This record gives sequence, C-alpha cells and structure tokens, in this order.
Amino acid sequence: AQPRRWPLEKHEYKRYGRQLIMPEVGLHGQLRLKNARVLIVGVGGLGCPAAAYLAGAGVGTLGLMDGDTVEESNLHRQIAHSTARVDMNKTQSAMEYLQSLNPHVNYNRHEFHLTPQKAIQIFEQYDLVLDCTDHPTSRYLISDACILTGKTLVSASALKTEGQLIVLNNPPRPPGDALGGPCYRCIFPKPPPAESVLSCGEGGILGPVVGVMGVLQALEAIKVLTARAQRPANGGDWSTNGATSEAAPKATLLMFSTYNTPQFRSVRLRSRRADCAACSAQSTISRQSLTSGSLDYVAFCGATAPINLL
Amino acid sequence: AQPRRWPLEKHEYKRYGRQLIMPEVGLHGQLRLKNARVLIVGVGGLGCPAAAYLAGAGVGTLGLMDGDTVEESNLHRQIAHSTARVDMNKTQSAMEYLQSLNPHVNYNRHEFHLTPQKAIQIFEQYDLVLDCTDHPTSRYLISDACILTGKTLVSASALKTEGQLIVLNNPPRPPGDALGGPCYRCIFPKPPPAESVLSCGEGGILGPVVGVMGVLQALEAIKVLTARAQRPANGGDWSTNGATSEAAPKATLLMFSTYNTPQFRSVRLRSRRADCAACSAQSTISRQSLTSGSLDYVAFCGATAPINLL
Amino acid sequence: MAARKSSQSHSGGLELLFSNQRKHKVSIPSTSDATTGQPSNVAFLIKWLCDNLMRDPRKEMFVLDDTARPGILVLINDADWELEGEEKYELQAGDEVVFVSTLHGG
Amino acid sequence: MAARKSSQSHSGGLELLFSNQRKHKVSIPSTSDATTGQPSNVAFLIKWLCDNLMRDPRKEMFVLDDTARPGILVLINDADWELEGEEKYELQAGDEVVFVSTLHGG
Ligand SMILES: [Zn+2]
Ligand SMILES: [Zn+2]
Repeated sequence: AQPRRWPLEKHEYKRYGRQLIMPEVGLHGQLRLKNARVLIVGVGGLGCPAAAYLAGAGVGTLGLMDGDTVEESNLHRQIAHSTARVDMNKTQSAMEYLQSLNPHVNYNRHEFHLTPQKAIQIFEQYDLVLDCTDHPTSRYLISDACILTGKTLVSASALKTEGQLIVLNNPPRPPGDALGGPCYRCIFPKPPPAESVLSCGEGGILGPVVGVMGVLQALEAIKVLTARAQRPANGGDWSTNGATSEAAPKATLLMFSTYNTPQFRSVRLRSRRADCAACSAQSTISRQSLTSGSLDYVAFCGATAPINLL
Repeated sequence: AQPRRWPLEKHEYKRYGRQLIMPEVGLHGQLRLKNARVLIVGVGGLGCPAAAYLAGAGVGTLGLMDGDTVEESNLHRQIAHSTARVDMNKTQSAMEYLQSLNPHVNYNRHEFHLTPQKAIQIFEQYDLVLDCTDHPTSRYLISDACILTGKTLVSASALKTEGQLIVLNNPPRPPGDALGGPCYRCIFPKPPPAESVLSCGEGGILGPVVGVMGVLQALEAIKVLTARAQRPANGGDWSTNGATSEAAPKATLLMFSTYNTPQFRSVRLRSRRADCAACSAQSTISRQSLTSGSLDYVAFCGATAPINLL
Repeated sequence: MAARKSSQSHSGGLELLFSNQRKHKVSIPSTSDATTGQPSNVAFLIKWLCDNLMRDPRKEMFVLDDTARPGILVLINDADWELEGEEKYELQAGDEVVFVSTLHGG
Repeated sequence: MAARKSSQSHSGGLELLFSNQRKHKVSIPSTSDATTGQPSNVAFLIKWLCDNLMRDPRKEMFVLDDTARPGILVLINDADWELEGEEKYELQAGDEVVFVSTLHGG
C-alpha cells in the first residue's frame, strides 16, 4: 500500500528538526522556507554568512549574484570562500561551500554585477532580496528594483567597527500604496557626497562585525518568510501583512558599534515618503527606465572613485 | 643584502590588510592575535561561527574541544560541518573547514568532552577561553578552571529564539583580588533546578540566533586580545587591564531576542562576589579539587537528564 | 490604596509561565502592609506576580524560598538587582523589572 | 541666558569630524535669538555644533544647505527627526540627538 504522503521528506524532518519543533517556524514555516526563493546580491562579508544560514535553514532556492573573484584579503571575513579558491568567481566559490553544507537547496549563480538593465528580470525570479553589496549605487538600484517587482528587501552594511541593518518595502506594496513599508529612497532621498563614501577596502573592516550583520540578515529573511501572513501563490500583492493595524508601517534601523555601550541600538525611522521618487504615487522610476538603461545610478551617486576622506 | 625583517610575513599583510589598517587593530593588534592561543570548548552552533571568524582574523593557535560527532540535525546551524562529514568527530570536521579558510593557523584538536581532571592542564595551554557548550555543568566547570588558570572567559548561550553573551574574569585576576572581573559563580551562585534546563535538542533553536551569538563571541575575543593592555609574555598576572579606574569591574550581559523590540539589550551586572566559591578570598575550589575529581559538577547541577518542562 | 505602576517583562522562556506574554504592565499596591505602611519592594512584587499573574501551577519554576529561583536574573531598570538592594529595593512608579532565565544551549 | 543641556553622539565615522569623540554633552542657549525669544531648535543645534564643536575644517562633510548633509540620519531620542518635525523640533533639556552616517560597505 502507498504510504500517506508527508509534506516533507524524511531527511528534512531530521535536518530541520531543531527549528521545526519551534512554534515560530513549525511545519508551515518550514514549508514556506522550502518554497521560498531568496536572492543574495553580493557574496562578500555580508553575503557569505547570510547564505550559510539561509542554506542551512532550508530555503528552497538561493540565488547568488557577484561578478568579483575571491581575493586573499577577503578571507578574514568572507567565510564561505577558501584559500584554494582564490581567483575563482565568488558565486562559484560560495556554491562549493554551500553545496557541502546543504545539498538539498537549489543554487542559482548570477556570475556578474547587477545592472539596471538586468535587475527587473532577475528579481522577478525571487521572493525576497538581500542587499549585501558595498556601494550607494547598488543600494539605490536594488531598492528601486525591489519596489518595481514587489519584493521585501533586507539591507545591511558594515564598515570598520560598525554595522547597520534595515528591512525595507516590508510589507511590499505597489508604488503609491501607503501601507507598504518605506524604501531606501524614503530614508535617503539624496545620495551622500561621493567623497564621504568609504568601502571596506579603504576604511577597513573587522570580520565579525560584518559577520554579525550578515547573520542578522539571514534571521530577518527567515522572519519575513515564516511570518503568519498569507502570501498569494504567484507573487502578486499581499492581501494581509500580519500587521494588526492599518497604519503606515515604519522601518526600524538596527545599529551596531563594537566599542560603544550599548553595542546595539534600534531606532524608529519613517514610513513611506509621499513624494518618494520610487515608491510614491508620484514615482518617476519605472520598469522601462531601468530596463532601457536611461537611469544612470553612477551619475546620480556622483564620482565613482571614492576619495579617502571620512 | 638581507632585507630588513618585517614583523609579519608578506602574505599576512595581504590576508589581514582590511583589519590591519584600522587603528583598533593595527600591526600591534595583529601581532597580538598571531601570538594568541584561544580555546573553543564546544564546536556546535556557537563554536562553529566563533572558530570561523577567529581563524579568519589570524589567531595564532586555535584549540577545538568536542567529543561529539556531527549529526544531520546539526547542519542547519553548525556551519563549519558538512553533509559529507556526518558521523565524523566535530573537531575533525571543523578543522577541515578551518584549514581551507586559513591554513596559517595552528589548530589543536581535543577530541573529547571536558572533564574536571583535564581542565587545568588544557586551559594552561591557552590565553583565552570561549564557552560554546550547552549545559550548566560545563559552564560552571569552565568558569572555575578559567579562574584557577587566570584566563578571561567569553561565554555565550542560545535557545529557541534567544541568546545571551557575557565576558567573565575580565580582567583575569587571582581569587580574592577584587580588581578581577566576576566569574560565572558570582552571577549564578546556585545552579538552576535541573528540570528548568532545556537543551537546543529539546527546546529547538533558530540557526542565525546561535550564529549571531557565536560571531559576537569571536568579536569579544578579538577585543580582549587586541586591547591596549600589557600582558606579560608568559601568562602570569596582568599588570594593567586597560581600565582607567581601580574600581571593581562589573560584567555586562548582552541579551538577544529575535521577536522583541528592541532585539538587543545590554544590562549591567555585578562585580566579584565577596563570598564567591571560586574567585573570592574564601574560595573553596582549588586546582587540587578539580584535578583529583573530588568536585562533582553533575551532582552540583542536579539530575543529568533534563526534563522537558520550561 | 494608591497603585504603583511597574512594567515587567520575561525572557529566556519565563513568558511561558505567564500566559505566554512577554511584557506586562502591572499596578501593585504602593504599600505591602497597610498597618505598617511598608512601601512595596521587589520581594512583594515577586509574591504578587505569583498570586495574581502566574497562570502556570509550577510556582517552583519561578520562586524558591520566597525569592526568584536560581538561574533567574532580576533586572531593575537594566541593572542587576544586586546593584539596587535586591529584594529590598522599593519600587518607584514606572520602574521596569525584567526577569531573565539563563539560557544554557549552544 | 539659560542653557539647554543636550547630549549628542556620532556614529558611522562622523566622530572623526568632532575630535574623534563619540559622545558630547553640550549646553546650548535656550533661545536662538534673544530679540524674538525663539526657542532653540535642531537647525540651531547643527549650526552651533559647526561653529563651536567641529574641529575639522571640512564643514561640507556634516552640513549642506544649512542642514545635515545627505547620508546623515538625525535621531532625536531614538527616533528619526522626520517623525519629530525635523529641523524645527524645539530642543528640551536632556534630549539626546544622534547623528548617524550611513554605512555602505559590505
Ligand atoms: Zn520610497
Ligand atoms: Zn566568582
């Protein structure tokens, strides 16, 4: 006789048992994780730990996007790579590690840097996006593409001894809908002066600092994916977001500072901006402007070669 | 002509460059890390990420202690292991991963569980200890051995959706010296009732929750090791601890709770307890009582088989 | 009898003993003994919580010998109660008292 | 003229502009204009900090068009100043104002 079909495979009950038994996840949460497609943009200091814990948790499809190759100077913090894989593309290197941790995940490699032309088409293949990149140019582009494709965005950053984390477009709603969470442009309508922008290469970075932020991105992604809200099967609008009130949702910024007391601080930020260029009714950013390449993010953010000032 | 000898090898400037350029680490901090010997007790959910970031940062000698073998149910959170290494001893499995991340670290494997008889002799080989274990029995034992051997202890724990972190015996001082940081017994003089103790196997655990705590342990260890204080070369007493005042140092407990607002909370705990069984002038715990096995930690903590109550 | 407002919260699994709710805003009498006028202290709060708020019959998971059981940290306004006078600390309006159960997993 | 005490702190590299010190307790005049008696607001604080506390000559790394430059979040008592009236928020004694520079690294 054919046995009753279980919603998960036998090995999945074993592998995910420690999270399955928790009411916050449970069988329903595990099935949501299994059906989820998550895109990680940037497989560096943030992307490596985020990918490890999302693969570990059993996210069904994990997309990895990065055009860079592994360098020796990455290895103090980019824990999914290895010395033997120096010079290999980062998505390939990380996939070797992730496959050995959890071979039951579908890994998609996008072996290039994100461009406005490709963003919409790629983001549409996923349910949730993690911004693990390292420049304002990509942060604005990723946020815009998340608004246009209706994806929640878990964004983190780190430099020297500090880190920041924010969940944007949560819940995800179309431009003009005040019940959607704010986007990156709502919080930062204008880019910082180019000379104030420091990369980890220039400013330095302590490995566990960016590591903590990346692990917390995985946790926020799991929270969003396993939340009780009902999400339509084919990626349309969210009918309910689990919030009990119909007030415009605000974002929360988590700030980490290694040598501060206290080390962590949570601050309440704003809701959607009524005149936001991306997520308001007056939005000027469209699928067409992205896909055609008419939006120049590099020009918007100013000079591309950051000057070592701040 | 013989070139001037540099304090670090050429490849080390490359590999650790992103942390070397920061004033908080610098060349002096990197040399301290290189000369440091760190013991990680427990290579599970906490120990795996802690080991990854300490190996990445270039700690000279990393000791890994665990008597367990890798199980499939570990892999959602124990990111240094792999599916192919299920049934392998955890220190062996983790070392394969760590070697590939940073082959320039000396790895010591202690392929057994900590016992009172062995604790003193092993701890004396290290400068700093991370408690990454999962039971009150081992937490009291590790703390006592750290007091008796003069080592700072970075202790973390996690269960379900929550985590805790505390740095103990910091600065490390002999029993009776009020200028040493408190120990585990100062904070918790009596063990909890055995029936209130839940393991991750029983209560469940979300991977990134224990991951965050483990990464933060690595960060606290790096902070202690690179601090400006002068440490005598051969592990004797600390002449100065970098603190500006001579007040009795207090411990700080960092608490994390996934679904709380705010997620992180830092609370001030006490300084050394004047009647502490381990670190006070009235201490009743000695090297002799540990090494001879006359101290029964299992009996002290009550029944060993925890009951699934809380 | 005036009420003293105090909010208390639980962490580390203790919320399971209190209707699975993490934060409670409670008003307790400002004196623990009407005859002596003794102001309410934390010892009184613990007893009051046991009698009035705890739904779980297993009192021993919260109290032992009339105080918080071993393994529970009591924090008053983000500091260990041992810094504030322990059970004898007299509650002020608006005080936040947190009960934290130590975790041991890893 | 009474002083209004307010503490302000920096994060994300901004402390480098302020003598590499993260936290400053400052007392500013309670009115920004003695004739009108206009209470001091955050706009006044920003100008005051530039004139009195900033040691770095690169003012443009902190202000642009008389307000905090793009990429700096201004937080008043742990909330975005946009929730509190932005520059027009009138400072109260004991207010904590935090300037956070956004990080972009990863
Ligand atoms: Zn917006
Ligand atoms: Zn002690």
